[in-house]
Amino acid sequence: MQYLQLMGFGPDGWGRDMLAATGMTVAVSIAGFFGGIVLGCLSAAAKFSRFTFLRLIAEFYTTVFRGVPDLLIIYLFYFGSSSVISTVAALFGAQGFVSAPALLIGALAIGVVSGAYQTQVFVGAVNALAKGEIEAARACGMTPFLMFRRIVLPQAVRFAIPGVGNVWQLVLKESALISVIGLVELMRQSQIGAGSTRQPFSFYLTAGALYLLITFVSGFGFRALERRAMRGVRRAA
Amino acid sequence: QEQVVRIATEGSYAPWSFSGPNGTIQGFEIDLANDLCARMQVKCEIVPQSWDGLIPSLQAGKYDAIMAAMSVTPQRLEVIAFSAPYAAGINSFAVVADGPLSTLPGTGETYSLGTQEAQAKARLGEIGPLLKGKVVGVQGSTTASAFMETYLKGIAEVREYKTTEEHNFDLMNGRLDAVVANATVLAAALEKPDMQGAKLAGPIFSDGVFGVIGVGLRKDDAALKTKFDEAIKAAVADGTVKRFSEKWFKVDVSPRT
Amino acid sequence: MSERLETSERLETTGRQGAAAVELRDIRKSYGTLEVLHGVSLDARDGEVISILGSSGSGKSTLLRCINMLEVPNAGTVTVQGETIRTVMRNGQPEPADRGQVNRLREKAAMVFQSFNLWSHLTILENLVEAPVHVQKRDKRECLAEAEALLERVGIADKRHHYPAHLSGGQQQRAAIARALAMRPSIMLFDEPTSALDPELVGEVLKVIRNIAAEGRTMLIVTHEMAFARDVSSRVVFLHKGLIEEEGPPSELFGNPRSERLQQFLSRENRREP
Amino acid sequence: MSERLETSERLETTGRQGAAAVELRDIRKSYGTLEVLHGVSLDARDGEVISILGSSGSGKSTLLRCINMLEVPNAGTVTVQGETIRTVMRNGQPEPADRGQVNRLREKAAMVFQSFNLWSHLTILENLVEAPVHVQKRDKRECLAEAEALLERVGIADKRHHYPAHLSGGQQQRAAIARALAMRPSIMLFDEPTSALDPELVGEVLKVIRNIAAEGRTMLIVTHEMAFARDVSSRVVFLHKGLIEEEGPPSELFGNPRSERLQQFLSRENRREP
Amino acid sequence: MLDLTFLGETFVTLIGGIPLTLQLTALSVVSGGVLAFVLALMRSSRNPFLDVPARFYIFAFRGTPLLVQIFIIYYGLSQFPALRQSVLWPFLREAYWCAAIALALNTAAYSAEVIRGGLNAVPAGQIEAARSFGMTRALAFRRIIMPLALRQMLPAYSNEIILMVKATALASTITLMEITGIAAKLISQSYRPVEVFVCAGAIYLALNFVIARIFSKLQYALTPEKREAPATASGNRIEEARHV
Ligand SMILES: Nc1ncnc2c1ncn2[C@@H]1O[C@H](COP(=O)(O)OP(=O)(O)OP(=O)(O)O)[C@@H](O)[C@H]1O
Ligand SMILES: Nc1ncnc2c1ncn2[C@@H]1O[C@H](COP(=O)(O)OP(=O)(O)OP(=O)(O)O)[C@@H](O)[C@H]1O
Ligand SMILES: [Mg+2]
Ligand SMILES: [Mg+2]
Repeated sequence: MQYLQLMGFGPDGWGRDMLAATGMTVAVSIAGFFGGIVLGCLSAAAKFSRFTFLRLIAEFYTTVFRGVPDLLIIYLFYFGSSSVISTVAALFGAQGFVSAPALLIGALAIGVVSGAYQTQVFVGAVNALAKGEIEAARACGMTPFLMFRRIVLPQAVRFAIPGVGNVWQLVLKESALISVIGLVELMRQSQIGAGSTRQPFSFYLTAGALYLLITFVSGFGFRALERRAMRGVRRAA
Repeated sequence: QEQVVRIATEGSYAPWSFSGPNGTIQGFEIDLANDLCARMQVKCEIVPQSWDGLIPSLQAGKYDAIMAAMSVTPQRLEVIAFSAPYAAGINSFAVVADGPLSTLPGTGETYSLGTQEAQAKARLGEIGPLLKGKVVGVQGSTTASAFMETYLKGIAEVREYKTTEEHNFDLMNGRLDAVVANATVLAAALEKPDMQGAKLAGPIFSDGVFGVIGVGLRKDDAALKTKFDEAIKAAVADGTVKRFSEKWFKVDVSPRT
Repeated sequence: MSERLETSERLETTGRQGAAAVELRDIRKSYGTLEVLHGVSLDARDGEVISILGSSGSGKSTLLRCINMLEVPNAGTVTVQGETIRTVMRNGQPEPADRGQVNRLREKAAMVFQSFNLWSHLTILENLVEAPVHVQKRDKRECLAEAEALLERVGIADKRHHYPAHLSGGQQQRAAIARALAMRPSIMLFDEPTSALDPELVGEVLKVIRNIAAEGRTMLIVTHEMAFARDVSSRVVFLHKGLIEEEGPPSELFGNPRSERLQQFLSRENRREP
Repeated sequence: MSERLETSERLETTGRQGAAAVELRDIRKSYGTLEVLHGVSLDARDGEVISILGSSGSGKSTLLRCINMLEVPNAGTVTVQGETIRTVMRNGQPEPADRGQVNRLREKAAMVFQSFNLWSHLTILENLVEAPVHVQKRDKRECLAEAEALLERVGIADKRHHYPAHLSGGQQQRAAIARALAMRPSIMLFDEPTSALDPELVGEVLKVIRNIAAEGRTMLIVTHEMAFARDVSSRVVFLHKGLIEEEGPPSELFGNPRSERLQQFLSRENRREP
Repeated sequence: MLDLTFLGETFVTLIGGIPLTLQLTALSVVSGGVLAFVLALMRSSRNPFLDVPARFYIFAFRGTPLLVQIFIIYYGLSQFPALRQSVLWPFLREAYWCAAIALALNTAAYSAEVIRGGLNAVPAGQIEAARSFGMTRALAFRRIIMPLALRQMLPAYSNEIILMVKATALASTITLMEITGIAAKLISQSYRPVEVFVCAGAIYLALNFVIARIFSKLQYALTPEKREAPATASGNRIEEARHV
């Protein structure tokens, strides 16, 4: 009963706060995830490029952004970008702290990090494509971009979905790090609740349940996508 | 036009500053901050911010001041400035009532590690042997860990936790024999049902390594520092700090001058 | 017998056409240190049907793949409809200098692969309209109608909404042929287009190919079916160990093979026929 | 002509052998709602070579795959060397009741796939010794020696350390045949084993198959090469739309086809020969 | 401006945390890998009694933050007096084992999905060929399916291991002094977060760089069929997929 009151929507219940924080988590995650997909595609394409330069760039990107602790990257993005923006703004007479919206920076940072992971997932998937079908695409004069869009991507998705699902989960959890730039997402809200009421279990378990709920809902999307992607695939007896 | 001062606080450190549902925020520091702002005749904006982002955000200019039970330490003084203190750090041991450390000597006494260091050391000399081979929990990056480092180094095994709740859990489930933390925070925690069977033990220490708590400010923001200094001195002098302190902590933590 | 007549009729007409649709000059191709083609030169005029014979591993598929630059020759030039594909060496590997040029070429020269290579994530009908719609930017409705007609023509209209994995070998091969035709190419490269087909269907495909040839399209066909080569082609090329051993009109090559190797190659064939 | 004689000689010997190597009774197979085989019954005695003809999509591959349970029939029984494979229905899908039994069967009946299906992560030689060493637990050195000999026999010994992706179509097909032979199977299932081969090699493979038959092994061969069927088989089965339309010795079937469908099927073939 | 002596000292202190970081990573990757393998098999099974529990496990462990999992295993389990009296307590009492268990359980869920992706990518024809030669399921799995799946999943699996290296940082929340734990302590002592962070970041980067290199070498070694024919090997690489 006590728990229900604590997490309820009454005047002294934390329900609304937790839901709002969940919304923030979802918003940042979705933005970061899709940003990461775009970056991941680009850098996977670069890894297969015939230009050594592009391959090196992509290699550098995946190594550094997977290698460095994420918190560091978020610091870098937020405080780095804000000092740049503030300096520039000061030139135009603005005073004090100027920054891109925290949400934007957070999503960007998470997008850049998750893009590095997406790259690896895509590279693996593209490696698994049937070489002949790629050749068929080239043989009818498809440009690399067209071939990527029409043939490579739909087929790679098949093999990539489980890995992409992992990255989505990663992004969801990563979103917790953006609390250092002042956004209140699910983990930070739980921490506030836990510290303020001294009932950490209630808050962290609720947070866990809400994360599970997000996973549950997004799971439908992933399953539907996988079913669609696997169309035309014959399974061995 | 009224000046706006953005004050960052931790927001989850009861009873210093903590949140209620719907983003309300209260506690000792909130009351104090509002009082100080009134004295300074500025408009205040109090924003909760997670601990890790406090100092970087201050330096980046996102906030103008930090009031988050942040002790003045030489290390912090290298990167930010502090106003005159508005509270003293008072720390104590907590132990399980039926455990081997339940009878730590000096319970009920108070020592200033600044002015009474000799007496304090004598007491600690008695406490030391009892702690031999025991495990003591502290919150990492706090003055409590500095205290263990300075006065009881190498005697007990010290484990560092992220939050005080966490070391309290481990105290209750037997992984720890004692914890050292801010006495006000411990006292509040001991009132909860799940801390039944634990109690404060040994003397309460203040000053010295526990230092004092002040408002964190950017180094180049001398004007604001002057304002805060004056306001705080006035608030201490007229007993406002004492009043708030007794309201929230049941003890007086106002800094001794 | 009427078919044979048709063929020779067409032969004469093509004889009058002069422009070279495909011109290969001294093509060499190596995989690593293994040289597979040792300098092959071949001209195909507009509307010609050239059969490429040769034993397994002699480099037939490689030659065909060199024409549309799926394999970039290490030396020699490929000229398609008067346009020579430029290549450069990069890191010791030959590469086309201008990808746009190669893509233009490939739009004109459709290929039917030995292993079909249908796109597994698309239904048969989608396979057929994919390139016309997205590469040639033709109207989708029109392409669909044309694709249906083509599927009808190769006899797998009932499978149009199936995925390639659910088709039999012969059905896949016919789909691959239809996919190439859907591009309305002016040059067609066939790599053993009838290997998975029963004799009856071979006859059908032969008819289709003959019709296309009559429209003036150029064809290069790798095949192991002598009868097919004899009936359909205006010229036959015999490839042996990466070199053209002999070439000429089918009547000459089959009737009076000069090289010993070709004689041997054909003798088996002849002996098996009753 | 000597080969034709050999064939009929062998025909007589096989005539004396009685035990049924493979017995199919009323096999039905559906994919979803599409019934592909409508009840096929077929007996193959020890040492018999049976050619299966039929147009594309008539169910030849499906029939072959039913024999070694790659497709589990929806109805009917498969009996191999006297042992009937038991099947059960599970969730509306037929499944073998005893996997061990199926594996035993498969060890005896090796298959050459229409699309080869060589293992892409193994070299050709490794492809050949994989099953003998790991399934049959034979000595690895001995298997390697035998594999080398087999590769020699099909003429791709120089490619033994290559991966399948680096082989030409015909080379892959020969590797697939060698891989099946390396199992020393008593029953062989060939799905168009010569589709990618030139006539010369078809002759070679024919020779190999004939030798195996002489050793008393049973063979079922799906083929589109009438000459091949005529020369090599003791019995020919003509499949049409999932039913056996006609069967008998090759001389009878080719010489005097009774059903209209078969006549039509063969007429094309005959007409194309000069 | 840069305090090189400080950086150097920090670096040396932080290096002390590497063994614990690596131990935790190795322990969790190995045991989690085994568990993942079992889960992936269960997930690919048609038997709902195997599939559904595996699905649920993956759902639960991917779906909740690792921090929460560590928290529950370390603080949560010890709330039960029964457990504190049990034979497991000497184990679960130790933060080290709690961290290792939580990390292993967590990576198992993620790795299972990676493995499943690899299994999906194995061409049906090659599996059928294995079946048709009488290979038992286990044998076909060991000799054909897994080797083929492995080649596909390596890049995505490298993600998982790198993530594990970084995830060990959470062990510092339960008092373990691995790289991040030490870094936090150094920050509290020196209050120079930027320098300490940069040093810690450099160490993580170096560790992960080595892991990434190992994986790309492994990938290269495992896919000779993607390169040119062996008998004709020369200095040049032709990577087919590169032209995509
Ligand atoms: N997995 C599948 N799902 C649905 N339909 C299938 C599947 N496999 C085969 N079919 C259909 O079953 C029929 C028989 O196929 P099968 O492969 O047995 O033909 P076939 O006689 O071997 O033909 P071909 O000579 O072209 O190889 C075809 O119409 C085909 O489309
Ligand atoms: N990617 C490759 N790497 C190395 N060698 C190759 C590669 N592709 C083909 N070869 C070799 O080149 C030679 C010619 O191959 P090609 O595919 O052109 O033969 P083909 O004439 O088409 O034979 P088939 O009739 O069997 O299809 C063969 O010996 C083959 O092993
Ligand atoms: Mg070929
Ligand atoms: Mg077939």
